[in-house]
Formats: sequence, C-alpha cells, structure tokens
Amino acid sequence: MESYKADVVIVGGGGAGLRAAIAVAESDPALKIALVSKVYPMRSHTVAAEGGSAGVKLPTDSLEYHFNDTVGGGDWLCEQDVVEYFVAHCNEELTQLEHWGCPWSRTPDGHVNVRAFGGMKIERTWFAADKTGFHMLHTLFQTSIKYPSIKRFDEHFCVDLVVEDGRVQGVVTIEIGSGEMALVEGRSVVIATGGAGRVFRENTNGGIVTGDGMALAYRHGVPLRDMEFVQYHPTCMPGTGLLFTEACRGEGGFLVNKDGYRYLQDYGLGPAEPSPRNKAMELGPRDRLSQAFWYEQQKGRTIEGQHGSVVHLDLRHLGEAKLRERLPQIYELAEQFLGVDPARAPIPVRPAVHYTMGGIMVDGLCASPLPGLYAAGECSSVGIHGANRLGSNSLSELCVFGKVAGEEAARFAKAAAGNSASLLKQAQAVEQRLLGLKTKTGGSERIATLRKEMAQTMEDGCGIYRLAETMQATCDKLDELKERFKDVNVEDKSSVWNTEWLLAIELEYQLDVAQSMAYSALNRRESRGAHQRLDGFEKRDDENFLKHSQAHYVAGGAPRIDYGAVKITKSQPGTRAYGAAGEKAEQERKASNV
Amino acid sequence: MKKTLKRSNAPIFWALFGAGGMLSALLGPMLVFITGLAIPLGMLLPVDTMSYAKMLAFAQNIVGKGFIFAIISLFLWHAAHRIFHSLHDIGIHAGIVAKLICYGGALAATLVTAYTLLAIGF
Amino acid sequence: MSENQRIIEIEVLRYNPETDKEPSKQVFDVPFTDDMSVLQGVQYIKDYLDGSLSFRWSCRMAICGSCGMMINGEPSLSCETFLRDYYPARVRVEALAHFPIEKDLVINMEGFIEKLESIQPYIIPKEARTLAQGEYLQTPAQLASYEQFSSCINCMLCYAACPQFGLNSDFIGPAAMALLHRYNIDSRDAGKGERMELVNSEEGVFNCTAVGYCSEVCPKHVDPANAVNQNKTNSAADYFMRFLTPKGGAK
Amino acid sequence: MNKRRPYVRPMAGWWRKNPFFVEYMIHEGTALFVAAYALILLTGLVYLSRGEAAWNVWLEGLKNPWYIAFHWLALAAVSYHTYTWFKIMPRTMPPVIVGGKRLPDMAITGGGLAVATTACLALLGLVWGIAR
Ligand SMILES: Cc1cc2nc3c(=O)[nH]c(=O)nc-3n(C[C@H](O)[C@H](O)[C@H](O)COP(=O)(O)OP(=O)(O)OC[C@H]3O[C@@H](n4cnc5c(N)ncnc54)[C@H](O)[C@@H]3O)c2cc1C
Ligand code: SF4
Ligand code: F3S
Ligand code: FES
Repeated sequence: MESYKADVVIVGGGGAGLRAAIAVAESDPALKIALVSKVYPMRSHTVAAEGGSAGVKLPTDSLEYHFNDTVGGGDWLCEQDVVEYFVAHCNEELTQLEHWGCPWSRTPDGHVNVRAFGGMKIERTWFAADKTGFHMLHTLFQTSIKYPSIKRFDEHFCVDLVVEDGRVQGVVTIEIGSGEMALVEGRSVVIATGGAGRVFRENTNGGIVTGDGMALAYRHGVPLRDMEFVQYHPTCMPGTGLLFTEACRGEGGFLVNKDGYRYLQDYGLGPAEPSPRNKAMELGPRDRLSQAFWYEQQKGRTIEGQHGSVVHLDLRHLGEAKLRERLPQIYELAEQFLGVDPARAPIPVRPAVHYTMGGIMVDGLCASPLPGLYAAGECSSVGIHGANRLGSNSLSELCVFGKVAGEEAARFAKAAAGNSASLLKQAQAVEQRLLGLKTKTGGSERIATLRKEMAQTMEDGCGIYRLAETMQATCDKLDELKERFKDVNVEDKSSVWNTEWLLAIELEYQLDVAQSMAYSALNRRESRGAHQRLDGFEKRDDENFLKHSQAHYVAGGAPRIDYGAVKITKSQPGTRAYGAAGEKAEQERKASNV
Repeated sequence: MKKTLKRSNAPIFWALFGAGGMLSALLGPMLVFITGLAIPLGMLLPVDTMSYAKMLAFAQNIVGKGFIFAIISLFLWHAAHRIFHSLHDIGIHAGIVAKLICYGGALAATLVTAYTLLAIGF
Repeated sequence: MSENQRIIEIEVLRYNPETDKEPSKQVFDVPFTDDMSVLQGVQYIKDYLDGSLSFRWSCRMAICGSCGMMINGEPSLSCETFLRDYYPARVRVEALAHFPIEKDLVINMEGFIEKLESIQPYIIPKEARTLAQGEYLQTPAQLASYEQFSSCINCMLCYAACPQFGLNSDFIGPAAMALLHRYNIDSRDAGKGERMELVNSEEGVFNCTAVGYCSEVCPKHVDPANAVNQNKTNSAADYFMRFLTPKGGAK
Repeated sequence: MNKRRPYVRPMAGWWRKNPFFVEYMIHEGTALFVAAYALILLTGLVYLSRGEAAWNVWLEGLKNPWYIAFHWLALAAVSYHTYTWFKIMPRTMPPVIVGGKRLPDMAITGGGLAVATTACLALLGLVWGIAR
C-alpha cells in the first residue's frame, strides 16, 4: 500500500476545504498540504448554492443586527461567542474572495451589491447573480492552484481516519481511478466533507452529499451535535427536490396557494404587502415557511401534482428582464426541467430537505474533542446555526471557519510530535475490511433498495413535523437496515472506477448519520427551530432543552444521546416573531433595554 | 511544473488566411460572376469590358496592379491555409510536406504574380 | 404515475479496462416518466439492472459539470437532457468524445485539469491590495465584459465537441482559453503578459480552425469559441508588435 | 499494480458523424474553388503579359462550357463561403456592446452580409462604369 506524508490533511474540496487549504498555505508555505476529495474540487456541492453569502455591508446595518438575526433565527441554540466571531469576520472574508476574483454583482458605482434574504433584517447578502456558490467555489479552487504546497488528491475517496496515541494522524483513501488504497499521513486533519442531505428522499443536495466525514469522526468517538435539526427549504422542485433559491423571494417573488392567496399571512408572517418586507411574509425564515406549507396541505389548500402537493412560487410580476438578470439560472431550471416560463406562469414548489444544521462537534476554533481533528463547513457544528440556519449564513461560514480550521490545524501540526511508525498497519486493516465488502459473494440486498428505504423512513419520521411514534418507527427501521446492510451485495468486483463499491461504503456512512439524526430527534421532547413536534411537545422548552444534543457512536447499537450546554452571552432566549409581530417585539425589546 | 512553450509561427499564415478570407467573402462572388460568367456569356456587362486594351491599362495602373496582386495572392493564401488544415482534419498529417505543398504553392504563385505584374510594366 | 410509465431503450457504450479489449454496446430497457433525465435513466440502470455501470454525476441541476456524455452523438449534460425528447426511439449514450475512456461513461480528465492549472487561473494584481482597503471597484459594465467567460462549469462538452482537440490533445482548447481570457480582461487583473505566452505557443489558439461547435454545445453560453478566436487576434498582434516595440511584446 | 487502461477512441471519419462537422467540411471545401479561381486569374495575368493574342486565347477559353460550369459552381461555393464567413464572425470578434447589451449574433452576421452585398454591388457598378 502506498503512503504519502503531509503535514496537514484536508478531507473535502468544497468551499470549506479549499478555504482551509489556502489558510494553511498562507500561514506557512513550508507545510505540506494534502487536499483529499472524492470529486474534483469544483464539483463539490458548494457549486450549487445559488442565493448568496451574508456579510454586513450597508451603513444602515450592523454586526449586532446580524448577530441577532442569526441567534434568533437559530432559536437561541447558537453558541453566541462563536456567532459574534462569525459576524465580525464575514465581510472581511467576502472581501478576500473579491480580491481573489469572485465576480460579485455590483452597484452602478462599482461596489459590491447586497440583496435581501430570509430572516435577515437588513440586506446583507452578497451575491453573484444566482450562482453565488458556483462562483465562490471556482474562485477558491482556481486561487488554490496558486499555492504549490497544496497537493491535491482529486477523486480520492476517504474511507477512514487513522488514530494512534490518542490523536488523529492521517486518513486512508481509495484512488477511485485505480481502486488502490493509500495512507495519507498528516499531523492534523481537517474534515470538510459537507452535509448529509442525501439520507432523505426529496432533497436539494448533490449525489455526493452523504455525510461521510460526519460518520468518520463519529465512529472515532467524536460526538455529532444537534443532528435532529435538518432544514427543509420551502421552495423546491417537486420530484427531484432541486432548489429554487430564496433569492427568488428576496427579489420579490410570492408564495401562493391553490386560490392564489399569499397564505403566509395566516401564519404570523404578515401583513401581506406588495413587495415582501425583510423578515416578513416570503422573507420569513425557512423553518416557518416550510411549516406553513405543511398546514396549508392539511387544510387542503395546496395543489395536487404528480409528485405530491405543491404551492406556487409566483415571479411573474418581476418581469422577464429582471428575472433574466437577477435569476438567470432559476429561469433556465424552470424552463428546462419543468417546462415553465417563470415570467408567464407560476412555478410549482414544495419543501425539500436542504441543510444539516448539526454535525461534528467542534469548539469555536473548529477543534473537535479528538486531538488533531478539525472540522469546518456543513459537516461541522461550530455552533452558529442553532436550530435553524439562516439562508446565506453557510457560505460565509465556509470562508470564516474554513480559514480558522486551516490556521488551527497548521498550528497543531507544527506543534505536534512526529507520527507513529505503525500507521500503515492500521491502514492495511482498513483495506482488508473494505476489500471484504467488495469481494464477498452471496449477498442478497441491493444497495439501491436499502438506500431508498432509508430515505423514505427518514422522510416519514424526521420530516417537517414529527411524532414520537413515527420517529420510533424510523429508529427501528434504521436498525433493521443496518442489520440488512451486512448482507449487501456489490455486483461489481473490479478495481477501476468501481462506483458501486463506493456507493456501498457511502450507504454505511449514511445509515450511521441517519441514526444520529433520528435518535437525537426522538430524544428532544420540545419544538425548536427545524425540529417541530405535534405530540404534546409543541412548545419550546428552554428549561429542559436549551441544550445541544450530542450523539455518540455505539458500535453495533443505537447511538447514546447526551446533552451539552449552550453558550449564551448577550441575547437571552426570546420569542421568535416575524412580520409585524416581529417588529413589534423588537421595539419592545429595545424599549426595555434602555 | 511549467512546460517550456514554443512560440507558434501561425500568426503569419493566419493573418494572410484572414485577409484572403475577408477579401473573398466581400468580393469573391461578384468577381467570379464578372470574370467567369458575365463576360464569357455576354451578360449584363459590355462585351469589351475585359478587352486586351482595357485589361492591359488596368494591369499597368498602380491601383490595378495592387488589386490584382491582392486578389490572386490573398485568395491563394487563404485557400492554402484551409486546405492545409483540412488535410490534417481528414487524417493526413503529412506535416512538413503538406505545409511545403500548401504554403509553398501559395508563395510560388505570389512570386509569379508579382513578377508578371512587374513584367507588364507601368 | 404507473399508467403513464413507458419503456425506453438506452444503449450504453460499455468498457471495462480489466476485461474488455475495446468498448462495446449494451442495450437496457428502462421505464421512464416524462420528467426523467437521461442521467436518471442511467441511474436506474445502475440501481436496478447492472450495478457495475460507472458514470460521474452529482448536482442534478446542470451546475457541477460532472455528468457530460455523448447523447445520440452530441455532447450533453445528461442531467438536463430528457428521455421524453427521444422516445420512442432509442437513446445512445457514450463517454465524452476525444477523451480516453477509463470505464464505461467515465473519461480521463487529468489532461484537462493540467490545462486549467497551466493558465494561471487567478487574479495577478498590479499591486497587492490589503483587506483594509476594501473591495476593488468594478462597474457592472466591467463585470459584464468577462462574466460570461467566468460561468464555465468545466463540463468539457466543448472539448468533446472540438475536433481539433480530438486530433491534437495538446491543444489548450476552448474552456481553458475561456477562463484564461476571463482573467485577462478582468479589471482587477494585470497578468495578461504572463498568460499570453501560452496563447501564443504551439499548444495555443492557432490550433483552432474556428469550427465553432464548442460554443454550440456549451450549456452555459460561455461562447468559448469567441474567447479562442478573439485571442488569435491578440496573439497575432503580439507576434507582430514585438518587432515594433523595443521590449518585444509579451515575453 | 494499477489496472487502469484508458481506451482512446479513433478519430477516423469524425467529420461524417455529425451534421455540424459535415457543414464545416463543406465550408472548408470552398477553399478548393477559391484556389482554382485564383489560379485561373493568375493564368489570365500571365497570358495578358504575353500580348493581345495570348490574352484573347485565354478570354476565348473562358467560354468553354466546362469553364462556364466551373464558374457556376465556384460562384455557389464562394457565395457559400461569404455566408459562412460572416456566420462565424460573432465567434471571432470581441463582443460588441450596444446600450449595455451584447449585440446578437444575427445582427453581426446580417451586418457582415449587408457589407458584402454592398461591396459586390459597388464592384459591379465600378466595372460597369469603367467599361461604358
Ligand atoms: C442547492 C443549495 C443551495 C444553497 N444555497 C445557499 C446559499 O444561497 N447561501 C448559503 O449560505 N448556503 C447555501 N447552501 C448551503 C451551502 O451551499 C452548503 O452548506 C455549503 O456549500 C457546504 O460546503 P462544504 O464545503 O461544507 O461542503 P461541500 O461543498 O459539499 O464539499 C464537500 C467536499 O467533501 C468531499 N468529500 C465528501 N466526502 C468525502 C470522502 N468520503 N472522501 C473524500 N472527500 C469527500 C467532496 O468531494 C467535496 O469536495 C445551499 C445548499 C444547497 C444544497
Ligand atoms: S466552456 Fe461551456 S462547454 Fe466548455 S467546459 Fe465550460 S461550460 Fe462546459
Ligand atoms: S470547436 Fe474547436 S476548432 Fe475552435 S472554435 Fe471551438 S475550439
Ligand atoms: S449532475 Fe451536475 S451538471 Fe449534471
């Protein structure tokens, strides 16, 4: 087995991973960086982000506002000191991207333009048309080429961490092209493998978003935090789940039910004004909008489509010219995938799984409890999203915490002792285990069947609204699927580009991650942010559950769930109110503060 | 990591190709029509349009000389370039030989044109 | 849903380097609905008919650039090409043309990545700017001048479309040139001189014979042919100007 | 022990496999007519330099039906060249921005063809004027 020695290993070539790699390279050009990614970096799912990236920009805005929006939006389950650091560094990071060439959309005088986004009080979302993630990712990837110390392992699939002497010392990879496994050593490792949305059925995520990194850390004893909080995005394509960005509403789109009625006004988000005001109506937070959809569906006021109930995203009043300029990709998506011309007809939409708020538990410096292991991006839980992420906060997170993770990992690598000599043996054991998965014969379970059943049960039990009974059923089903996985059949026995084998490995990761979600959800007996229950726990319960859930891996069994404290600095938990009610609440808060 | 790059001499041929292509696109159809169809068939233009006297005078005039030279040589450079590439396209990578035949032919014709125009005198 | 489900034939060019001498065709019967893409068709094959079929994909929304294939001989993104447009005829799916096939529909793209790396695809500023100085000012018009060339998703359809690349894989090719051009004309960049060396070289723009099919198939309207061909003019200018200017154009 | 064995497909006959390429080969093929026509002119020039008798032989020769047929074909080919030349034009020149919008391809091609038509008519007019 080949082995390669680096100083810092970064797993994941998305926004977070690339930013981390550049941070390591800039902090010390002598450090050797191995950037491992199962796809070429520009294929990473950051590429799909459409709407934009938050950073205080306008003179009317302030860091405090951004802080309040984020903490309130997260239903107070945020680490407030980390949020404070975050909001203070967004603008700087987005400016850095500008210097690196990101084609941000501009105002007529040449400054970077900002747009409105859900749950944000003031316009602060930097955007590059409706391809923000695409441009950020390509800018980061192309910039990373400048640094000779970054050695990329493109299309190398990370299958395990190597832990020895109580610290992580490298990773084991499969070179997809040859099927050969290798040990990539490092004195520190950054995980930046993105979210896990593919464990659900209808989702906005790419095929690669399978929670691998979460499972890797989890299996090595690192808790997954707040995994029950899974964001449903309210405006997705029925069937495929493809996303119509929140920017559609930021630009002034309406959501209407089958009667053409802007139903959000019935759910405490009104009043309905001709163009949505910030933090009201269509610009409310995602959890609220998705929940409103659910109620409309219960009331029979949605439209029945081929792929379930839908409501209409109406952009017609914006006019073709504006749509083509501000939302060109959305325009094409609607035309090509749905045969709908958004300037002439409303777009059918329904909620779909979009984002995993939880992830690998790390502190404000992106360090996990396992020494040498860092995490950043969607796979991590650094603590800024709480129970519900605000749109456009996560692209900024990639940059802000990608950089922190890179710098901290570099620091750790320089201080750490040399690596143990016996790592290769560990890696060879991993190789044997995984080759076994491929070479074994006589399995009777199809990968696709298991995957489908998992995705369905997650949707059933961990959807927009949750009940103990169905969550329990989901937990049981996942246990069953894990059992059945032992009998999985990999038809393809070859080495070169054996993607079936990789799918099997991914499925195993997904099952672990799904379990952490379902059990965390079952145990949280309250409703908060994206976790909403209808079985007697409809209220937020700060007394018992203003806490982070932490799922611990238990080999061969159900995860063990315990809880950790939430760091509250300046914002005491309050009512999450939006629309007119929200404005009133805010005024009252202000008045009482003086 | 950086490869050593060799500067291509293509701009010379490409510029001639472009100039000839533009000239033939602008005037080609009408020239073919006049010299190849209208005159021999006696259509449209007076029969003596290309009489010896007129053509000699044209070829002795400095502007006329320039015109004739440009048309013949640039048309040929244009065509030579395209033919050279088409040979490559259909899988005849004769390389230097093809190059010599195509561009060499254009060069030879250019020289003959120039010589003849000079021989015709002023 | 099942009433309007029909069966379409998908013919796939298979190649397994470990057992096959050369690629061969295999036909699958795939049930499909009107909203199914060709990608979903091949996914169906992998999930239920033959798990060994290999192909790249991820985003499903025509932005990650992974899923390029030859569909009925045309380079296309399989996630935004729909089976309904071929039915009842058979759909023919092959790996992207002009690239070596690794397995089935997977091509080797290392050469392309090397090209991307060779064009210095990052801002080379006149003078470094600090974060404290804030953003560069760039007017919407300045942005518009390069924006189109910056929207390349590296799907390589243009390479599969370009016969000149097929005949000579050293040719820098359409997408890499589009990206190079994008940086050259970005108001923040001053690296044009360095990049011209590649444009002018034997691997450079003059391999292009203005076939133009690259722009035709580009799913993101990058118009790479325009980038390549504009740079012929730039390169020719550079070629002749060096005789006129004492320093000699780009080095 | 690397099992990769990338398969490189042959290029032979590529231009027959796609209508776009067939068209490309045809418009490249117009070069044959351009070359032949230029050579005919060059012959004429040489005959002109040899005196009136020689010139008249050349002029008479043009009336040969084969030559006439050739010139009809050449006219078609060169006209097609003109059309395709301007059709690719939008690919080859810097984008023209008018009023903040990129000029559409059609406009550039149309403009080019209009210029070519004008040039041709001007040439005809000129010849006609001189000859009269
Ligand atoms: C459709 C969509 C639109 C969005 N829009 C917005 C928006 O407008 N604003 C916003 O702020 N956020 C948005 N988000 C969220 C945001 O884009 C993501 O949270 C973010 O891009 C995740 O980035 P990342 O770097 O953490 O992971 P990714 O970009 O997903 O990258 C993960 C990387 O890890 C690698 N990897 C994974 N597993 C392995 C393994 N086993 N071995 C090796 N490598 C591995 C992958 O190859 C990849 O390179 C959107 C998300 C989606 C899905
Ligand atoms: S230029 Fe167009 S076709 Fe070529 S790689 Fe880029 S997006 Fe794809
Ligand atoms: S197809 Fe190829 S030949 Fe030129 S115009 Fe495009 S690069
Ligand atoms: S799957 Fe991403 S472009 Fe088709």
